[in-house]
Amino acid sequence: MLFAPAAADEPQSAASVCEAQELKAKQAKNPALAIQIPPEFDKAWPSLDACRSHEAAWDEEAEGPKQPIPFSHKHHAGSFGIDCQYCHSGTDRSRAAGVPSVELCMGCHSQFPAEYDQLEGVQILKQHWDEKRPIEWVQIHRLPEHVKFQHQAHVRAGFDCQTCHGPVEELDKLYLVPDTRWWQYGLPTQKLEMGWCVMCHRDNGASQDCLTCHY
Amino acid sequence: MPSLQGVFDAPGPVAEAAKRLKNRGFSDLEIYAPAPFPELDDVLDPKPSRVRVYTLGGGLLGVVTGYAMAIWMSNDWPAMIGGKPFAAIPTYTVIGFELTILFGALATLLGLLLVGRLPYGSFGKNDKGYDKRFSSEEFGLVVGCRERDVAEVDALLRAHHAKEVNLVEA
Amino acid sequence: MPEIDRRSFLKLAGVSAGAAAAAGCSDHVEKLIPYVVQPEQMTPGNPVWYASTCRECSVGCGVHVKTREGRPIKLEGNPDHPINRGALCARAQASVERTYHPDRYPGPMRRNAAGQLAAASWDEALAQVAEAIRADPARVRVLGGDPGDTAHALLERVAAATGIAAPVVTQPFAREALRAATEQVFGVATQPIFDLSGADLVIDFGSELFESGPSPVEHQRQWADARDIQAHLEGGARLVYVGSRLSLTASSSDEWLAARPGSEGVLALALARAAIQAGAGAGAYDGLLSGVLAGASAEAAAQECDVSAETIERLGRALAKAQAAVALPPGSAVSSRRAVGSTAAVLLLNQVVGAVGSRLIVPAAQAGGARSSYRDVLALIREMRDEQVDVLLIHHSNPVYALPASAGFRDALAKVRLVVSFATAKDETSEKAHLVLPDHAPLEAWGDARPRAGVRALVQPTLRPLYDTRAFADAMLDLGRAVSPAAAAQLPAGSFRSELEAAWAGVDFRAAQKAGGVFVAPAHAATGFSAAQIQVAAPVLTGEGELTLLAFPHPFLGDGSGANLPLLQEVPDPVTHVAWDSWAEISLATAERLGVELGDVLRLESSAGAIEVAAFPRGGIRDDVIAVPTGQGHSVGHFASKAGQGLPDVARGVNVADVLPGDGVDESGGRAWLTEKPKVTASGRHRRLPLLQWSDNKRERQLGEAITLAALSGHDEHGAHHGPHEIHKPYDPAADAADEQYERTFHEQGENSAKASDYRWGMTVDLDRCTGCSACIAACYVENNLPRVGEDETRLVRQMAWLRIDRWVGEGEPVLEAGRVHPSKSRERLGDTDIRNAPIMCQHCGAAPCEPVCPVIATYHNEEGLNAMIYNRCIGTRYCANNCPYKVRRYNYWDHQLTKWPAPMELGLNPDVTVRGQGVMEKCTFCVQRVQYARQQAKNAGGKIADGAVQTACQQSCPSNVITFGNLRDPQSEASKKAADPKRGYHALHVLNTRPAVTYLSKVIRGKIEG
Amino acid sequence: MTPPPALPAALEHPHETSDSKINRDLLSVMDGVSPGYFLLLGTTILVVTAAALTWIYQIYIGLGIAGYTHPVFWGVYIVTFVFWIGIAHAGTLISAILFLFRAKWRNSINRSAEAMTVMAVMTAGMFLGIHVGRIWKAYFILPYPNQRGLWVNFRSPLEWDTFAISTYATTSIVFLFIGLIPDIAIARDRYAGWRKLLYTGLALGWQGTARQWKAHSRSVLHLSGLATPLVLSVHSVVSWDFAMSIVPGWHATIFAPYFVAGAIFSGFAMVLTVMIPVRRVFGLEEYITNYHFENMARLILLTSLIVGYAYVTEYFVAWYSGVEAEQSAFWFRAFGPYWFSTWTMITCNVVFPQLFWFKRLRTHVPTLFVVSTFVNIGMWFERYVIIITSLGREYDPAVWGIYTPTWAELTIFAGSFAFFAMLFLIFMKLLPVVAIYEVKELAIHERAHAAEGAH
Repeated sequence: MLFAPAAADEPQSAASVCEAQELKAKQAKNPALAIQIPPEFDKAWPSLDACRSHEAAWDEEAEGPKQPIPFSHKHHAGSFGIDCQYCHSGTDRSRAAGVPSVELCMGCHSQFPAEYDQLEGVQILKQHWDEKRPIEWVQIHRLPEHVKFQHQAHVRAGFDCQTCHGPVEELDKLYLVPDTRWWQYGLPTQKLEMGWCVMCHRDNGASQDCLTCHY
Repeated sequence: MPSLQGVFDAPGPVAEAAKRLKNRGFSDLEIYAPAPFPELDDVLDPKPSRVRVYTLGGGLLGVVTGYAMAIWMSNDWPAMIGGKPFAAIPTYTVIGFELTILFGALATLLGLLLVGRLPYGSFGKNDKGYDKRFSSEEFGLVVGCRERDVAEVDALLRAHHAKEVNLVEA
Repeated sequence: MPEIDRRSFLKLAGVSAGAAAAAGCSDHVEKLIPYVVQPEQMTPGNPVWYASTCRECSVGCGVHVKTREGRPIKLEGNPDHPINRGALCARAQASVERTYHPDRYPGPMRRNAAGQLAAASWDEALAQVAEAIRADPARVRVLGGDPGDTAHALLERVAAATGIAAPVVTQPFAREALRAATEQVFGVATQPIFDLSGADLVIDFGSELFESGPSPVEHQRQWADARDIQAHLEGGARLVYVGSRLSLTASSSDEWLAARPGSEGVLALALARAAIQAGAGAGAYDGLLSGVLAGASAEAAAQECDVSAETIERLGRALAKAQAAVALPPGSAVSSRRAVGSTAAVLLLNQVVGAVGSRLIVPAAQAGGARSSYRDVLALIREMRDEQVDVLLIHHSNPVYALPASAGFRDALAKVRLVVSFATAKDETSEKAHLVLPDHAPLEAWGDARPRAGVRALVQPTLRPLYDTRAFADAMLDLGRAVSPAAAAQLPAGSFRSELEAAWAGVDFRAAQKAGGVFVAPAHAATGFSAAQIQVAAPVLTGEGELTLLAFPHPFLGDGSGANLPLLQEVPDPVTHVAWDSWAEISLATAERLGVELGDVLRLESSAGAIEVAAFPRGGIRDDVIAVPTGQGHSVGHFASKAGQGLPDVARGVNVADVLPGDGVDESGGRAWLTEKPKVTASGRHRRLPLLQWSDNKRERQLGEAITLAALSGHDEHGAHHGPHEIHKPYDPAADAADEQYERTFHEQGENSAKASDYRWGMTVDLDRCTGCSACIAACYVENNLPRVGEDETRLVRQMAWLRIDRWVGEGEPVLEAGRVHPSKSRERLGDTDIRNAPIMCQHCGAAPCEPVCPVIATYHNEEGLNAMIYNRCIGTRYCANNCPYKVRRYNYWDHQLTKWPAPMELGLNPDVTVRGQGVMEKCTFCVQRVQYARQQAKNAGGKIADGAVQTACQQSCPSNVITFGNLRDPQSEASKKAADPKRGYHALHVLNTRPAVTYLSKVIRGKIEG
Repeated sequence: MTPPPALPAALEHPHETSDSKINRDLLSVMDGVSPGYFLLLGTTILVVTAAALTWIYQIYIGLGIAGYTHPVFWGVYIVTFVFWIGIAHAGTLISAILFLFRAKWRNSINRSAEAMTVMAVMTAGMFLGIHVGRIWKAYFILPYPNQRGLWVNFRSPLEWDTFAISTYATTSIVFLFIGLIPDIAIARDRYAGWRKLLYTGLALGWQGTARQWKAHSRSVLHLSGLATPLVLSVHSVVSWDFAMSIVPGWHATIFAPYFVAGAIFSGFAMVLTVMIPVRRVFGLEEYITNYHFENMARLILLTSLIVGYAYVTEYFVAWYSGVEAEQSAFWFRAFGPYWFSTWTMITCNVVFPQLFWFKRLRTHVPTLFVVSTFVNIGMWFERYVIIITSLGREYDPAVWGIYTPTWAELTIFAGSFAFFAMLFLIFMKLLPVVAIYEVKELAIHERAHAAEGAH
């Protein structure tokens, strides 16, 4: 039932900003809901979806490997719409996309209000920064060594990152989004398989010379 | 309906007996032989065996497949090989030839099975009139006939030097 | 290497996805480890270059260090450097291996009770040394090589501050005689500079111009330019070589005088006399004829040197006629106990022919810097033996190995109470030390040097130290400070780095970092000339054998410092093609006399000791000489000894110094090498040498062509027949069968036709410029991650070299010799210099025999004329290799990437080149990774690949610009122009109609020098 | 030709026993295993195991354990491969070509010959796998549709090989099986237990009705028609593995006929080498008579002459061509470090078979056995000579070299013989080693003639 009179006498209270955000959300749905938020938790940041993304990024059930930090692409690239190349800066001028340095993360996070540190992910990040210790991300989009992929060529040709990496901006926890767009002689090709690359090259009139990728 | 089994020593008499019976209008005949004998081949079924059709068909299919495959595959992803043409017919002849033989041989086997009605009956749990002697060195002629013809057939078989005549089915 | 080190390394480096070290397509989880702080100038995936200086030998070439993700992976010559002008030698190419060497010490080590080296902390280690020094500084000595300019100065300051004796410097090949002779003749104690540019007659009295000479890379380039056939139709500079064996330099000479070793001085004087008589110096030196040259008649010299008087007269006239002659002094191999005299004689000859001031520059004496005198080293050994030394600090040298055993250093060392070594990686000396305070690897450290007047070179670190090491100078500073507050007070406050910058205060340091140093033209400072003190005498040889022992410097291993670098062991000696082992060169006659064949073990005995080494009979050596290279015979080191083959403490080859007398010093106290006539006997045993060339008989096949000067200039039609011009096929894209096909097919299909591809990559190889120095081979190894397969595999001729150099003696003859299991007999002859060095790499044939035989299209011809080899498609039928007439394809019989790169060597791999796995074929790709990189850069800039934008590794490193790579479809490209040479251009084995993309330019035979 | 000897008297009175003597004699080979047999089988299995382990180790550690060196990229593995392919030719030749020539004397040996064909092809096929560097990727050689969109190179002799060998294997198996069906039926009617089950399945319900026999003999005829050109093609293709290259000593137009002749040569020799002991052990003298052996000997003599002629031609062409590379290559063959292989080849293949000019010798079984064995040795060395010596002396003298086989190669080489023997031993106990129905065909004809003669 919508109204819970019992709840009225003992208001639910929050133990963290994130819980506070959740309660606020509930209350927004259900104004009758009595909530009690200690002032130290009554903050605008981290926002509700920041909290939720943070939660989802370490969701055990969700597909994909557990990363050292509950980092959510959905939150950063999606809701905040940060350009991919802001963090992965090498893409347009290098073979490798490049993974942002801890310094780059801190560039923004050092400026955010203190209560952000309630998020475990941010705490881990700052530990790394303080100890000058690199973050060991688990690689998801991996090509064998005998494939020489050129990020710059594809980015400069105007392909979206999503073409190969999938709808990253919608994912809290990243994984290799399956894609069997390309079919070869009635055989499905898995993402990052050779046939998958080749068919795209064919469709776009790109080189089919083996030496383009294998040397 | 009854059928009689005549046991013979040599292919010749069997052939003659079978011819006679056939002329008399007996159609339900079966000859058993321990080895292939030309004289027995055309007694019951004068038409040339159809196995050759299978062989020919297989062969033709093979040669076409061979050339077509080689040419299409070489052009599907054209890679320059030592400056040779993509449709290098002389070299693809080998492929065409080998597939001719391969398909031909398999088709022949298929032909044997179909034309020879193999696998036959209940895998040789002695069917009507078959006797292991026929896989030794004796010949058999099994005739299916009406009751009243039994005597006649029996006589006829014996007349053609059947060592013995048995009623294998009453 | 310990995990912690790797981490700390990764912290700074950070690996990009799929770093070359990661094996094939393994499923294990790959970590992406970004920087904590990313250097602003670097982008993962793109190379970063640092200008620095090579410290492998004393020449000091400038290098550009290519780093990827913070790891140096390749050295390339610094084009703006006055010495090497962009080229490098094999040793420099290999030096990157020092950084990732498995023998490196992870940190300070101290010998424990059990006698084993165990890890220690810097503080306790330094404290221990300081304690020992404090006890009695007078009984402390420092022995070492040249640590670099500022470092040495600092070292001397520390010595002074702590009251320990001035450091003793030891350098096996220090050219002390040359310094002394220069002082005698020109009155300046310095190392003169020889400049061959513009020379027209060069006489090398055994300096080994192109291998171990004063400045091999520089001189190769200058020589090649001075005789470039395009520029000098008359043939340009001629080279006369004086020496007893057909060395690399001799192989490139126009005339070879096989003089008796040690007689160079006499010959030089005789030549000087003949030259003066022929009018050299226009009477200025007639005085000498009655003076020092009085007795130097051609006849007398002919007796002494075993060179005909006629030749001496002829060359004398030639010298007089020459516009720009120059003579180079004897090198270490022929420096006898009378080295100063003969060197002085050669300097005098230079004076007579007017080379001084232009081609022979005598700069002002430099202050500071490390000076070495072998005599001082002997004195130190005596002190040690007499137990006057308690503490011995050893740096930048390996005296236990490098000094003759009979000098007694090893035993004397045992009498020193505390031996401290600053070695980076373990060697014979550091294994004897009580304490090891490891120095940085050269690529990790700061430093500087004054290799010669006018060149002040800077050494920059290119990666954060892999291990817990400390720069030698810093360690010495810390030591000095630890000894006493008083000492500390006299020492600079900062670190070595700050000292360095202070020392460079005068100049724009940032600019110097970019340029690799500060360079000015050297000024000639010699005022006078005096022949008064020149004392030429026959060498004093000990020992009662008939053969004179010629201990010549190994072109790659040098004094042995290169022996632990697998690459330098792997690249075969350019003359004998022996790798991973020692050999003893004897003449065919001597071999017959001793009854030995190739590989039969000889025993060399002298008062000093004995060695056993496999014989290498050849025609190109005097009958009275036995030649053994230096540098081998290490008993310590993963590659230097046989430890890497699972035979710890087993020496690889022999150390020729073991039979040399310990007291071999010349007049100036420098180390003499030509000192012994050992007893040579056949031991009766045989060992199969790791030998990489079967025959030097070309059998008249079109592999290394030559054309006479006359035929070239069209004078001599007869000679023309020997020239290859009638077999020449000038390049024509239509001559490329593949191109025809592409046009036919793709044109019909309306797809991107061959015309659409603007490139047809090709190469020209100018045999007339090639000296065979093998720098290209080394560069190829480093660039393309070629495994160093080691001795056993080399013995089975399973080396993986994509580029080899065939060495031919003349045209050869198609003899139907009954083949022997031995490689066929040497065809060299004394005085014969028609040697053709033909670098053979994949010819990228237009009608490639290897392509049609591959069942899986693992190798094919692409639109740009490259013969592609796709490793991951190969199933290893090896038919392509059988069908390759040039035999340039190599097969991975093992999983080399697992076995041949002991940690941390895999960190030095080039991430742009796939590391081939077990069972696949591989070959030269024309450095396609560089083509693709250039293509991407061009694309980004919105243009086409410019001519010269792609330099293959071999081309880049070549000291004499033998190789030109470029787009043959562009008639204006360098490569096209050179390939169009109507008379010299030819295709190897053209009769097979493989239509190669590589065009060779025949060697020009200039003939003997006319008087 | 001497007429076939009269058939043994016993056959003229088949009713004295419940079963015909032919059946009893020929089936008796299959039942009862002596300790000797087990000993033999055990030995072969041991050797095969050793070879298999070596192969596994080689796959794990790499081909480096073989003796390859820089110019010589093919070694004993390919030599042995070609050797077995050669052996594989006798079977089809005897059954197919002689069948077409109506050479009835073949009837008693063609079964074992066909069996040998199948086994030899199986053995040879394995060597392709042993030889390649990445057997785990060897399937790349098949033109199967794959997601990569890659196909194979139909211009490559090795690809032709793939097709030729697989076709040959399949066809020979079909040929063997069709021939076996009636005999399996015979066995089916005479055995109980697991054999009964097995044969019942394999006989496909064969009863020898007229219709079946008709189809059967037609199939055999047509298969013979197909197999005959196949035999010739297969070894031609194998020879092109070499002839299509530009290696001096390989690039010769004579190779196809030369190899085919050599194959028939070695094939017949192998049949003799195997059948002589088999006949002895199982007392089949009545069915496999000296008359058969003599005819084989005649063919061996003929092919030996052809092969000898080919050797001469090769040397002549090399000399006459004036191509220096060819000349030195052939000189090296005869007088280089591999002289022994060349002279072994010539002695065994050309000299010894000349003994067969004398009837006394070609009917003398021990001589036959010894000579045929030598021919096998000689033919192996022929391939050794062609492959190793040619590669050892190619165009660039700087990279000439010497190849010596290693323990690994020799183990696997021995294993191949053990494997062949093992298969044959098992075959003998499982299926009729002589074509029973064909022997009967002859016997009954004889009897018929005899009967007519009596009238």
